[in-house]
Amino acid sequence: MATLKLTDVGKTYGGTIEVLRHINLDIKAGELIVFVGPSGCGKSTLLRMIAGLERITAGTLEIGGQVVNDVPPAQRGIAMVFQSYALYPHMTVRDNMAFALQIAKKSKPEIDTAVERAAKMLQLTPYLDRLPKALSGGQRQRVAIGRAIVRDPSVFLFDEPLSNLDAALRVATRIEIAQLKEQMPDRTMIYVTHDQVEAMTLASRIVVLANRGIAQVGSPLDLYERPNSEFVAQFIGSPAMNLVPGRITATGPRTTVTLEDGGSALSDVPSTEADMGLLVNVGLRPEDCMITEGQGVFTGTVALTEALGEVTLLHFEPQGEAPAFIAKLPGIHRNLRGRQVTLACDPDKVHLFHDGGSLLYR
Amino acid sequence: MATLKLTDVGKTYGGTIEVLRHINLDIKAGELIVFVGPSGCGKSTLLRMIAGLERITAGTLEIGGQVVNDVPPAQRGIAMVFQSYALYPHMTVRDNMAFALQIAKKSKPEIDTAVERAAKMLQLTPYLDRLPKALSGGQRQRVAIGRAIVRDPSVFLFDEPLSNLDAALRVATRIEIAQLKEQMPDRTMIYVTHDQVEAMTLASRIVVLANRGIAQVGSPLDLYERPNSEFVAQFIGSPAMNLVPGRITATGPRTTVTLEDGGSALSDVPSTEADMGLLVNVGLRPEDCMITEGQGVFTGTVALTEALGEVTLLHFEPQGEAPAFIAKLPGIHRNLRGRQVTLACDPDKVHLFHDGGSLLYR
Amino acid sequence: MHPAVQAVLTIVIGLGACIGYFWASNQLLDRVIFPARGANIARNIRRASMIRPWLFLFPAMFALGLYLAWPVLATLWLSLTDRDQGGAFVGLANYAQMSQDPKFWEAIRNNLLWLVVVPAASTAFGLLAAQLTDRIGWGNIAKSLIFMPMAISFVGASVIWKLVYDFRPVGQEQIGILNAIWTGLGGEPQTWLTMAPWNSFFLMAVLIWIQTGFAMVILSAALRGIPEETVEAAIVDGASPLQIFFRIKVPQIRSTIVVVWTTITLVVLKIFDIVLAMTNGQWETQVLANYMYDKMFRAFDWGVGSAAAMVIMLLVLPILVWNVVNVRRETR
Amino acid sequence: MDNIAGRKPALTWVVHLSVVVLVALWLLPTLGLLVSSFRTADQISNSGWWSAFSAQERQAPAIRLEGEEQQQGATYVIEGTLFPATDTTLTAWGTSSRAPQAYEPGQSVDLDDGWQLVVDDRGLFRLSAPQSFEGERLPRVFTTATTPPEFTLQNYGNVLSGSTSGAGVGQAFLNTLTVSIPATVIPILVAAFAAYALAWMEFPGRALLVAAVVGLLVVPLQLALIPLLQLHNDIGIGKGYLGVWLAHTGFGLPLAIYLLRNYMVGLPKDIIENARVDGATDFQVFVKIVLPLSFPALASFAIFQFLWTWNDLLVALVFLGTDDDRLVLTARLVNLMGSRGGQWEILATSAFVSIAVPLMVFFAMQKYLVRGLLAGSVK
Amino acid sequence: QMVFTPGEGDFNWQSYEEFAAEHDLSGETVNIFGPWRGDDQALVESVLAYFAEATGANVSYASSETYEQQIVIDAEAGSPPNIAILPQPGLIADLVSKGFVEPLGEETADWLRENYAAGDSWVSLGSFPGPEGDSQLYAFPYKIDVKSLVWYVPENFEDAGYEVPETLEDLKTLTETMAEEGETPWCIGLGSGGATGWPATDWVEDLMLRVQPPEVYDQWVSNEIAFDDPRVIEAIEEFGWFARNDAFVAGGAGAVATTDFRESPNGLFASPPQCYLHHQASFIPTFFPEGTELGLDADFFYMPAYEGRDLGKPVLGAGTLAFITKDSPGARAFIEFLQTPIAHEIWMAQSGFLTPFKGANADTYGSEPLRKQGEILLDATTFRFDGSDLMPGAVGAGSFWTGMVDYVGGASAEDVAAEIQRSWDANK
Ligand SMILES: Nc1ncnc2c1ncn2[C@@H]1O[C@H](COP(=O)(O)OP(=O)(O)OP(=O)(O)O)[C@@H](O)[C@H]1O
Ligand SMILES: Nc1ncnc2c1ncn2[C@@H]1O[C@H](COP(=O)(O)OP(=O)(O)OP(=O)(O)O)[C@@H](O)[C@H]1O
Ligand SMILES: [Mg+2]
Ligand SMILES: [Mg+2]
Repeated sequence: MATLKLTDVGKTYGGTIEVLRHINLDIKAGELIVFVGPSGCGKSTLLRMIAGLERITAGTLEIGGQVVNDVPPAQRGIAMVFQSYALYPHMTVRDNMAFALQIAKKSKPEIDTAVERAAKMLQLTPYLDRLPKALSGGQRQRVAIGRAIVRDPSVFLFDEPLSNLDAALRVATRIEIAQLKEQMPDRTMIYVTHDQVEAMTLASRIVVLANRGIAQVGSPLDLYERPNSEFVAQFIGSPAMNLVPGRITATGPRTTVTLEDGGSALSDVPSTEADMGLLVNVGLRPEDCMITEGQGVFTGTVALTEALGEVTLLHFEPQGEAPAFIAKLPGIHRNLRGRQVTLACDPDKVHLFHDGGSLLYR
Repeated sequence: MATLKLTDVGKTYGGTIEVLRHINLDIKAGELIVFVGPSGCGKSTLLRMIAGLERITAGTLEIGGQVVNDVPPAQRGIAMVFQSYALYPHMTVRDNMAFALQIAKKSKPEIDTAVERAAKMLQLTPYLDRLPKALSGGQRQRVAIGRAIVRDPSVFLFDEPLSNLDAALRVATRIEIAQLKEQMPDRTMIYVTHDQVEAMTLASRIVVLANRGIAQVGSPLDLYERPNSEFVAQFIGSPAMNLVPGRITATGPRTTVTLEDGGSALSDVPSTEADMGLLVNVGLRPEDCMITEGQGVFTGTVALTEALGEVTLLHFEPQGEAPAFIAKLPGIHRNLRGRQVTLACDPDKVHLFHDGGSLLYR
Repeated sequence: MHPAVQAVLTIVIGLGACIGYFWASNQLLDRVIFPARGANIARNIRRASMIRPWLFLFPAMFALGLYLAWPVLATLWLSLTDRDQGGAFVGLANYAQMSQDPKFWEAIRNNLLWLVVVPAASTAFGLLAAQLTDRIGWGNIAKSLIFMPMAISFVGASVIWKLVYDFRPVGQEQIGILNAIWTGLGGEPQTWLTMAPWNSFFLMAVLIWIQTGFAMVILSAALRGIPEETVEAAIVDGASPLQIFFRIKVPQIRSTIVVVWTTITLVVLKIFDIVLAMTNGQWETQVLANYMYDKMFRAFDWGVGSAAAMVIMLLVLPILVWNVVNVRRETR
Repeated sequence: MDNIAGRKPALTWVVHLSVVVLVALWLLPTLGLLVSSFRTADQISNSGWWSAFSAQERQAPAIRLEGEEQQQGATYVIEGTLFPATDTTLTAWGTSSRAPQAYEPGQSVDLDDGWQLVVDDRGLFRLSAPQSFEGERLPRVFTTATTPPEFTLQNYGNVLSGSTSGAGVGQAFLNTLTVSIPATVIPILVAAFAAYALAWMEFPGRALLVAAVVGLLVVPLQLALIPLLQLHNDIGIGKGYLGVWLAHTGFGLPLAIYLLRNYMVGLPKDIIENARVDGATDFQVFVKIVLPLSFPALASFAIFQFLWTWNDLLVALVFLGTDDDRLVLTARLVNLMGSRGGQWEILATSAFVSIAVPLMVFFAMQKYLVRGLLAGSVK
Repeated sequence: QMVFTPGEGDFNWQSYEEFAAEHDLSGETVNIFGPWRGDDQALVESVLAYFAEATGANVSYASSETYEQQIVIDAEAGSPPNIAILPQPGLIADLVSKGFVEPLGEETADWLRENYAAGDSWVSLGSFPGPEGDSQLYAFPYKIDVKSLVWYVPENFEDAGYEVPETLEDLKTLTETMAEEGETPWCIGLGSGGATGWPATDWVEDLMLRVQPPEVYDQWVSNEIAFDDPRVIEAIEEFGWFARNDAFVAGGAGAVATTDFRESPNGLFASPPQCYLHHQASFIPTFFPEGTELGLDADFFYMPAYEGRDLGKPVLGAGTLAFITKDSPGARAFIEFLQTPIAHEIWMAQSGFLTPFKGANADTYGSEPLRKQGEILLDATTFRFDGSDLMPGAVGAGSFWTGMVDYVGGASAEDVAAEIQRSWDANK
């Protein structure tokens, strides 16, 4: 039921180290917001400020319409799930989940009902009387989530909750979280991760943090399809989007860019006369490339192929200063190594960037 | 130049816990062998036996044609790269790399040359005088590799060398290892991993370990395309291959299987009359499925979709006891949730398994 | 009242009072003075959390202040006054007088020797014991036995070692094992505790004997903390066990070695019982703490005794500074 | 590690051997005392404790003959044995300090005044004379004899229930417990709160306080005795248990705070923050989370403090007083040794009586000790 | 537990009854702090039992290993016992000068003068300058040890044909004879843990009384003549004649400093004997082997004086003095109790107790040797208290001890004496 509103929020450590500034964000009730960004960009810090574990040094944070800058964590109606689970190691699963309610002096039957319900929801009932150390990683993670659920908060905060799990468990737990969200459509969730897949699959909106501020906010597919900067473009998607420098040689509803190595790319991005001759970077996602016999966007020698079964990665020899170009082709491609290959791309999947960042959508 | 030959090698801990048995393997000089297998199957143990860090309790190990069961590690001409890097934290990068040579009482100039050369090969030259803790994960990994290179061994052993790195670094370092291998074509490498992608991209041959023995040995694509058991089939590829039970209803160069839920699958796997009526599992890789309007192999209700950008995962509601079915479709598919979908598959990508394992290729 | 009942009762009351304080004072703060409700909730909570650390610290600070800091200050004051002159302030006269006393310099010399030898030897033996016992099946038993002297009081230890160093004149059967071995090897029986300057080392042996267990326990924990892989890497690199120990293991637990060293140093600075019981500082074995005791309770010279105490406190200054630096770094 | 291929087994033997030597070296002094506590005073002062296990031949101090006189015809006879208790074999004997080995066993010797003496190899003697021994000084016999190993529990009997100690040891035991238990628990409690504040609460001057604690670690407690006893007398506590507890608390606090703070700093921050999010106050966080999690450190400090209060003599004497009914065990045992210092057998035995409880505590709690120390100092 | 039933034996029960009639301290507690522990504690408590019985007071006796420090701490901190009993007059003087001790009054001094043999010397022993500087009686001597004794084994003497010497000249000749015969004459052990060295001070003091008149002894003890005065050095070297000659002492001179004084008499009883003579105070039989019967298996003779110097029969002694550290009727009554014969006789009748109290019945001495020692005490022409106990603590319980250790270790008497004098100067 809780909306969150961050207005010009900033964080400065020890008076000098500015970690975040001018963060403005409106979160509607029931959203699942994912924070992503490079390591050290302040994701955890922001989350912890929302939780009340870090003092907000600038701006205001409202939860449910009330400024909570000075409200202690317990009174903010939030629950947090830590990367390390932070289970109380000396308490059983049941006690771990009941702790917050006991502190709040809830009655015994009330506590029991809440715990049982959460345990059932997370399939933890058989483990209620175990100590955390007797649980597997995934189970522990579920306990941590259960502990949050029991408190019935209006906002859930997750800080990289899956990063300690191994690949298979991560997939399974991720799906559980998605289902959980569905069971509680009116609860707001904020989720920090640096895992692409998690961000893409879970988020109703993704907040990309970079360089002390917000780089872009949008739905996963928005960010994937319409990144508003080279940074976001390269950050979302794996392997990262290839950038090839070029110059605009034809404008209109579609834009033609002539590339440095002679190839040319046609993009659905519209442009105006004024853009003519502009130096731009052409962004091509590896998975959007196809081998073509005719004219293509990019031509290079394959330095290495990596066959992943369903897809094959082609690594091209870097040319001069340019970063390596990678293409991801469906299926299995043998014997491409050392061969010269030309790649083409759908015009509606060709991105254009100007000046190290801003997208050329108008 | 070293070949390795394992003859009936086995490992028993403490006289009772048998971890490996009857391992027979011939490794040619210059091969890059990858060991994969579920956690705890003995991959590390086998590697460590080759290194000499673990006593061989049965069978013989030959390196370069010589039985080395009782030769101490340092005299086997091997070098090992550990999962945790195992850098000496109190030594600079240079000293870390020089250590083995110093122990071997090599002359100072000789050591310097070797270190410089390795550092250059791995682009570590600027960091030679740093301590490991001042390096990033990827750089540390390179130092660990450099330390192996400096010793100029004939066999390199890698134990999950990339598992401590984050996703982006993992990709980069993986490629470096691949290139390294190319620079030293006559060195044998053995590589343990549980990462699919690494195994598929690096290996000249993959050894799948399971159940105390070798489940299958073969090139990556062999294993992907022709797994000889359900185990290998499900182990290679992610998400794992879907298995659907059915009964053979038509034999010949192509086999038709009628599935339990009524659908039927056509497979390029040949069969004989004798197979008629056999209960088999039909294996379908998620990435080989396509949505079809007509008759398909599998029909189900989509429980959840996960849009990963380039592909979308469809999770189907499990039916009865059967495990969940997953399909991976290229591109972005919205609004499939809750809909009933029928999937089809190329006959040459339909695998048939009988009796919990053996493949029906004859 | 039966003494046992009395004992139990006193124990219960003592503990109850202690727990009661913490509970009641926190209740008071949270419920009465700055209740976490009402309009001023945020302000109240912030204020309460500014006061609470001092609530937690108060009993400890009070006890430390009263039982240690205040006596130290009083001693500092005593060291600057003369009781025979009715407590008149005499400046550094006591220090001057002390510096005239050759026994004081002997104590300083010995103390410095102790400060070098005991921590070094205890740490070295502890390291050796830790390394060796970690590698054998009955290591834990061995560890327990080596640690055992920690449980023995200094007085008990002195008794034990007096028996070891016991001396009988030539011709009598030796009952001290050291002399028994020595004469068995063909030597003349020796009065170990009077052989300056070696006797100091015989006293140090007692403390080393006690402290090695402590060093061993901690260092063995540290050794176990060394990543096994670095050792294996060294094996693959061809290093011999000795090379592994000195070039791979020891450098990696350097910080623990420093901690052990420091802790033992603190013990050495206070060492008094052993010297008192075994030689009372005679035969050139005087140490500062015993010198202080001597001056205070035997010679009734409070001025010089206090001055000696101050010198002991002074010797710990480097360790103090090191700790401040450490905590600062830690909290940043 | 033991699995390394090609490792020389000789090396393992060297390790085992070195540990044996090391343990022997460390055990030997205590063992000497232990063995001595089972020997008589004479044995201790006449032969090394290591020879207690083997029969040994030596010249024993003179033994004066004694026994009931019997008249056999004209001769008066005293018969008896020189070694009533032990299975001793005599190899030579004499009656003069100048010639202690003059005679063979069984040899009959003429003494002055017509006295005759025979001593056989079991130490049986027969002294005969033509006149009564009444009022005469009987001769001494010097023996050279082989005595088998002999042990006694007499010393323990003396120490635990001797005439001068009597029920006192039991009472002293109780007194010591009354001193040690609160003197162990109170500082832990006080220190735990302080350590929590120093580790997890933000306030100005924290680093300095920690440093001060370290500085106080080194205060020689002798210099605090008089000012504190004076204080106790002034505020009316006087000498008593309260005083000892407070004194032990004061003296034990620095180490307790230092150890516990080091441990608590290492507790996972997340857990504590999570408890805060769950709505726990600092007091609740401390009591419900930090205290249970610090158990190993608490236990290891408890061992130290217990050993220290148990073994302490000085503080108890000064703050509890020397009254008989309040004497602690150490004081009681020290008193047993008598005004002019003791004899080895009492010394050894009482040392062992006082060591027994600490050793038991130590072996019982060793596990925690190691864990607590580990966490406290290795980071 | 009264060991002797009132009314039985040679005891002066009348004094007990009278004392009991005069005092009623029911309900009062008298704290007594003394140096006796172990077996001695049982003995002193047996005496205290009569006091308690007579007065109805609750008597609590305490002692401790570190009683000297303990009494200082208690006095300083303001919680002293009612009565303290200490063997160190020097320490008492310190306490008196700081005002911690109550004067006993002229009456008591007179009583001592009258009833103790050589009464004046006892009064002066117990008198100290108070905080105001005026000297008066503060401490009551009770339980005396005689130190001028030489212990030997009579039968060993008989076996070897030696005679008990009558003069110091004879004793030296005997020593030389023994050495010539290949025997070791003396057992000397100075070891005493932290107090190592003190037996040597007894030697030096005893010899001092035999080479110089008692006045010189007094001047020495009060430092009116310097410690390194030639007369003092002579006494030290006199001791050196015995102790620094390898042929004269068991184990050689090097063993002297480290042999424990408690173990050194064992040499007398060894087989063959390791020595024939042992100079030590009257308490030493405690440390003789178990079962040793005094008078039969071991005996003592008076440490003789030089015939040539004509200084009479000086006796060196030591003892404990009782004083009031916290005044109360009980404390006063206790001092009065010490003035009754029964307070002496009870202990005399057991062991280890000598008294110069003429009113105590010498027949009650528990053994012949005790009686003989009592006689030496009563017959003394000169009695002097152990000098090291009279010197300031830093000297008498410090540099004098260590100096003697250094001396037997080979340092010259001049150097040692000068060093001791320096420490004395430093403590003025
Ligand atoms: N107490 C602190 N004092 C000073 N700087 C700090 C403090 N805590 C964090 N920082 C800095 O703030 C920045 C943001 O940290 P934060 O933990 O929020 O990053 P993150 O985005 O969560 O990174 P990761 O993905 O690695 O978890 C980092 O550069 C970090 O160094
Ligand atoms: N010292 C040992 N004693 C007994 N069993 C052991 C020992 N070391 C390993 N094992 C067992 O041997 C099996 C194989 O271990 P190994 O480390 O080789 O597995 P792995 O395949 O490398 O697993 P992972 O992928 O988790 O690294 C495991 O089941 C493990 O429990
Ligand atoms: Mg983070
Ligand atoms: Mg492994």
